[in-house]
Amino acid sequence: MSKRIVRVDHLARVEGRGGITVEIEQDQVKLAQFNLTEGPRLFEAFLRGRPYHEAVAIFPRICSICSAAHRLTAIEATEKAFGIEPTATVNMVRELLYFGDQIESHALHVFLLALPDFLGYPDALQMVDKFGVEVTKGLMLKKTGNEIMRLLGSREIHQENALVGGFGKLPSKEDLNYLRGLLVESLPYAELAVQLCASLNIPPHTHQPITHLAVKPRGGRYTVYGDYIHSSEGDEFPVEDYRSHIVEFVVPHSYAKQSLFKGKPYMVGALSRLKLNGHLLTGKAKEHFEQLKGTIDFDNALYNNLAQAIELVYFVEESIRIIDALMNHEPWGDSLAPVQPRAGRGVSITEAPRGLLVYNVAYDEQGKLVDADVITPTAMNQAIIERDIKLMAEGMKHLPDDELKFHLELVPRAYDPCISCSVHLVRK
Amino acid sequence: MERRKLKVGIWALTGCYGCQLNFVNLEDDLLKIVQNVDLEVFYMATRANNEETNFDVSFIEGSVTTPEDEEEAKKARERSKYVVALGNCAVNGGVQGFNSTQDFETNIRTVYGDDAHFHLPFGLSKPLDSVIKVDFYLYGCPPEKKDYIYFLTTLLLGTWPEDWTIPVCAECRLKGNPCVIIERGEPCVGPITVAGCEARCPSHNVACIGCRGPLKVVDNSDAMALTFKGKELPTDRILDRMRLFSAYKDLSKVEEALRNV
Amino acid sequence: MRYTKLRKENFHEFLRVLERYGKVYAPHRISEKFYDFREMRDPNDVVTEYPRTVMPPKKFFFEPLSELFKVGLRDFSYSTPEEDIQPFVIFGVHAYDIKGLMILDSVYMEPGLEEKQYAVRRQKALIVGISDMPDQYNFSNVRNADWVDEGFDLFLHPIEEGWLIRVGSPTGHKIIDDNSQLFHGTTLKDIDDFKEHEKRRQLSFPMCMSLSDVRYVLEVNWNNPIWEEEAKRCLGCGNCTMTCPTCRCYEVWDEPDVELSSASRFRRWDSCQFHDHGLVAGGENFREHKVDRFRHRYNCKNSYVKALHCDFCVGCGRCTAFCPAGISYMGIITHLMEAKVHED
Amino acid sequence: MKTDNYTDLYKLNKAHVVRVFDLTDKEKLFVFRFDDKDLASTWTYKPGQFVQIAVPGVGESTISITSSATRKGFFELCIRKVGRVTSVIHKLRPGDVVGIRGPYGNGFPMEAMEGKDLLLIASGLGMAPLRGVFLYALDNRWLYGRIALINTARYSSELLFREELDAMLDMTTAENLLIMQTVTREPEYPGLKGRATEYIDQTGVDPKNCAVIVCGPPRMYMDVFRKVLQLGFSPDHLYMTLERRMKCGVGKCGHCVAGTATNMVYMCKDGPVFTYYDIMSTPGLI
Ligand SMILES: Cc1cc2nc3c(=O)[nH]c(=O)nc-3n(C[C@H](O)[C@H](O)[C@H](O)COP(=O)(O)OP(=O)(O)OC[C@H]3O[C@@H](n4cnc5c(N)ncnc54)[C@H](O)[C@@H]3O)c2cc1C
Ligand code: SF4
Ligand code: SF4
Ligand code: SF4
Repeated sequence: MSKRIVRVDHLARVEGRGGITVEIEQDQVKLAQFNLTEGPRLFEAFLRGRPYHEAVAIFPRICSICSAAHRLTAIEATEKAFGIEPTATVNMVRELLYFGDQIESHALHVFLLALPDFLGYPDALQMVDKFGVEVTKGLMLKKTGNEIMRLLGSREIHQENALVGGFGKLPSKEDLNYLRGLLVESLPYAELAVQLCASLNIPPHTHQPITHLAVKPRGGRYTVYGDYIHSSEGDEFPVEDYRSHIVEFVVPHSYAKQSLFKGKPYMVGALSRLKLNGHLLTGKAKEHFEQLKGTIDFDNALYNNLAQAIELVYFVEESIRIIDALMNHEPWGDSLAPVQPRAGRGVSITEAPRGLLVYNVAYDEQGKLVDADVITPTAMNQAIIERDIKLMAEGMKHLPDDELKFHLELVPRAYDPCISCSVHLVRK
Repeated sequence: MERRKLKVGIWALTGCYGCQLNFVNLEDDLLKIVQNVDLEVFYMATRANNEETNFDVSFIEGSVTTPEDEEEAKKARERSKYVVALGNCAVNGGVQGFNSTQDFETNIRTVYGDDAHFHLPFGLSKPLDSVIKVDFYLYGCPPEKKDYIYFLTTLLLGTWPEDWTIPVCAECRLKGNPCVIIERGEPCVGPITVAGCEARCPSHNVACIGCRGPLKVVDNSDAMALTFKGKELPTDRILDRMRLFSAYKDLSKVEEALRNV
Repeated sequence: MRYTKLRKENFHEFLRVLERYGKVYAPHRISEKFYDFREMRDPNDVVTEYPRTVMPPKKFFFEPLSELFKVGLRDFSYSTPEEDIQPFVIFGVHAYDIKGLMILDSVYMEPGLEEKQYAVRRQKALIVGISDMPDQYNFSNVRNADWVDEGFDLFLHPIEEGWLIRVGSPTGHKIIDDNSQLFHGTTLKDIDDFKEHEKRRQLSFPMCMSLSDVRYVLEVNWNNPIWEEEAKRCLGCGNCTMTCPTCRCYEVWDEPDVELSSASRFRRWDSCQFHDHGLVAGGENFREHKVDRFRHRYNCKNSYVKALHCDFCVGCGRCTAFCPAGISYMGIITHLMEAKVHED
Repeated sequence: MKTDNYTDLYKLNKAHVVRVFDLTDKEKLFVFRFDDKDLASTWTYKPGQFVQIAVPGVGESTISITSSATRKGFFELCIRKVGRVTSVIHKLRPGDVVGIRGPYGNGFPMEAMEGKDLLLIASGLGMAPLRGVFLYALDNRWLYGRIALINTARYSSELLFREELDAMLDMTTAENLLIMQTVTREPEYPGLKGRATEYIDQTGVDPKNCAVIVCGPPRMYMDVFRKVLQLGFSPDHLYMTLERRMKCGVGKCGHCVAGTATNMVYMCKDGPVFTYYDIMSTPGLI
């Protein structure tokens, strides 16, 4: 029997450019590749020599959907390098901004990028006729996330207001009140996301044990910040030690660096967070999680969408709580702490919408960037995505090309990849 | 006058996808504008892409960084009446254009180490109009949401958008902000940057970093450099600052002005 | 003219009283070095001593950005933004800015060509002036704009006990009469305080020279090298014109709504320092080079307001104080006054 | 407070296209009528005045009125397709609607020219305002002496109103008129060739008692002045129109301001018609 090659040249409804190649020979899946064809941009290199404030402004250009996550992580790493302690107000506003990013990104992914697959549409806009309510509510939820980023960060994408030391300007109370209103209105939409995702028919073929990694949240709350990383296999290590646990290497068959944990592919993202930190959820999100826990297969990445939906409920509710806390937390104090650059290195790992985001930055005494290492969630997930593509191909190889392609696409999309985001990316 | 739907393509070269995402961010307006627009190509949002059509307008995001980028740009050009450089990467080559001012091989090694043996046909990020003819520019990193609507509605009315030709400072004043150059001596590039963002950053007490790119109709970067020099910013910092979003811009005028002080 | 006195302790009460006549806008400190007219929320935030606001009071009448009208694209219905502009009060306007408004009036309310948008706002506004202490950039004295006899409802001058108020309009009289509990008769001591203050103020102006021949000086110096030299430093950013109390250029453009059901015409302040200001169809530009635009402003600002027999420039000093490049307007004029046209 | 005592300067009056004529590749003649009957019958203007014509959502352009108010009920605009607004106007068909403001500008002082000969010199699009003068003078034929019109363009295909003027040739003797049409860049053209200045001495007007009106690109003006002054025409009655970008037409927006400190003019309000003396005392005007 001859070799059958199935190729998806341009993976749709993901951020960035990538494709899938599967080779089937004698009914055996010989090769499963996740090809990333984005051009190299080399942020870590060309930003060397730039002053810290420009570096933290340019790094987020790595990725648009998680630009706030990038910016806030770069800022935290820089502040660690300089030994800056932001005020409590600043920390609260930052977390709210970060949650805005989570809400926007998850809503976008669940409603516009992933859902059409399961409902049999090429895109969300074409769903409007039959699923108008879902689409408009999804957009509304997404807008809520965007409005948080706009009012706190200055805009929906690339938030120039978030600075090392704090913010150029803190939001006004009117802004916060307005956001609270939006959030309250959006909560039912987030719950609708849970309902929708829970009712989807998820193919079982990609079930295979998964090692999950997530940040161990700071302060015992389900949040995006933390000082330790823990795994579903019971490991725990401080963020500064990531290098000795996560090994990155260049693979000859791929355009991007891959990374392994203890020599194995691993997963990061919403599903991993739920697996590891789900017990910290509160309120309605907790209820939903308790209720659905039994049905979630943590060893099948396609459940990631459901995990994102549950997180949506949490992030919306928690954002309301942060706003209430901010309103009662007076006086707010200065928006910006004085920044005194010094030579040093800082590492921050946070939970971006798609999972662990590593920033490791070093500066000289004038505050110029001398070294940087950025690892994004998609780069981390790349190895496991390829593993799962292979599994899916195995399970669905009996299907004709078109249908097989459709199923293959489900896999990377479930991980919500952010291809332009995979910083260490290079052409062969 | 009768009106017909516009055939639109949204293409992506090398960038962060933010320009396209901001199109999706139109949210309520997105549903309205698609009444008059057929999105024939939009990989970020749909699986149903029809590259084999004649486009009224193609928005192209991203810088030209790989040979595939160049091919894609040419393909879109051939099939489109108007081509729009969408966002700073396409307009000016993007922040990644900064590689052009440094040694690319070294940068590659910095990121990938020595174990990577790859061959780079060309890896420098160039503006779109360096490889194809561009009819319009939508500035910004990312462009403003209202720019998309203005652009599409003017085309639908049978005309075309007016270009932005005023600097960020103008909008900074319209907003009633204090000036960060005067007050804090910070290197705000508002005076030489294309307006349209309503002076977003100075409105947040942050110096403009020039994400909408340098003004095209008039180049006052030499005067800007003199002002920065007066604020005791060293020459290399001045040049770097101006290259942040437009590394491809010819700064010889600036260098000359600085030499003569 | 009627004079009356407002005691220090009644000052906040006075501001509160003004609120009865409309929303009050007053000078506020908006950053370390900048002041601007902002809506008054708390009288404690209002400043009475400030060199100049970044935005001149023209912004209340000729708005920085506004919608002129809307037209239905199907039925051609024409509508302007609701004409329910409520009366408002601008507190704390300096004399040169009052003069600036009168100059704007001469253009925007030119008999027979009154612009409704401007005139309506002008009618609704109550102006309370306040005496300023000049700083190094203020040369309103040489522009005859350091003192006004009209163009305000009330005008406050600091005296030891508080404020001596000049009453400049029927509305001004009414405010005094309706709130007589707040005001007191002036004493001879008050008058002396007032005179003393004005004397001190006059002595503080950094400049004393006549500018009556400045128009000719500018013309005969058309080719003076200083234009090129200074234009080189100019950023073309438009700050000088945007902050000028008498600059009034605007740009308009049409924008359809997203559903193409109507279109609005917007306008925003424009500046002769922008490249496209002198552009006409076909790409010809009447002020192609920066130096053309740079020199034009000096000529335009020093040209003559026929209706008021004064210059367009009132000497507020904003264009110098708010120039990021640090170009000095009066510096250039002084230089030209002394320059020789024939370089030997 | 009463606020209705001010009229809205920017209000668009609805007018519709009655007919469209193709004049050249780039220029079309549009006949418009106001929808409001009263306005249509009372609206009047002087030769040399202009209107602001708006296509809502697209923008507004400044266009000289090329008809004469001696004929009521309609007005004509000759429009060259150059940009955003004029391109859309060129797509208009009878029945389509535009917004009109005006008339604006000082216009030509037709009364001051009464009893004189008229020498009208048009180059290119300058024929648009000049046609208004010409038609006005013809309709008030008894007020003026000999009327000479020189219409020039680079190529014969660019001569505006060429056919209309040709059709008038048979009445020129009876009406004491002269119509010359000359082209500058088309050697094969069977008619007159060369610049307008070469024909001024053949027009038969009386230099001692003649008003001269020139409309065209400003760079031709100085040449014409030199020539007519040399031929003994009086500088007291030399007129021309000027062009600047205009956003309001009513002396507010400042785009058309030109001149120096001693003499700043608004082209829209103080012009677009200027005299020889205006030009001499206002550097930068042309
Ligand atoms: C007093 C006067 C009379 C005119 N008479 C005629 C005429 O009879 N026929 C004719 O075809 N043209 C005439 N013009 C020129 C005409 O106004 C411009 O060609 C036209 O405005 C270009 O508009 P556009 O939007 O198509 O071009 P664009 O180049 O796209 O112009 C963009 C904008 O610039 C402005 N603009 C550009 N050029 C000019 C200009 N020269 N004057 C005013 N505004 C301008 C317009 O407001 C327009 O909205 C006249 C101009 C003036 C000042
Ligand atoms: S802050 Fe920047 S943009 Fe604003 S006026 Fe100053 S220089 Fe211009
Ligand atoms: S102020 Fe400058 S950096 Fe900020 S959004 Fe505008 S152009 Fe971009
Ligand atoms: S020109 Fe300068 S000094 Fe004169 S009124 Fe305007 S801003 Fe003030």
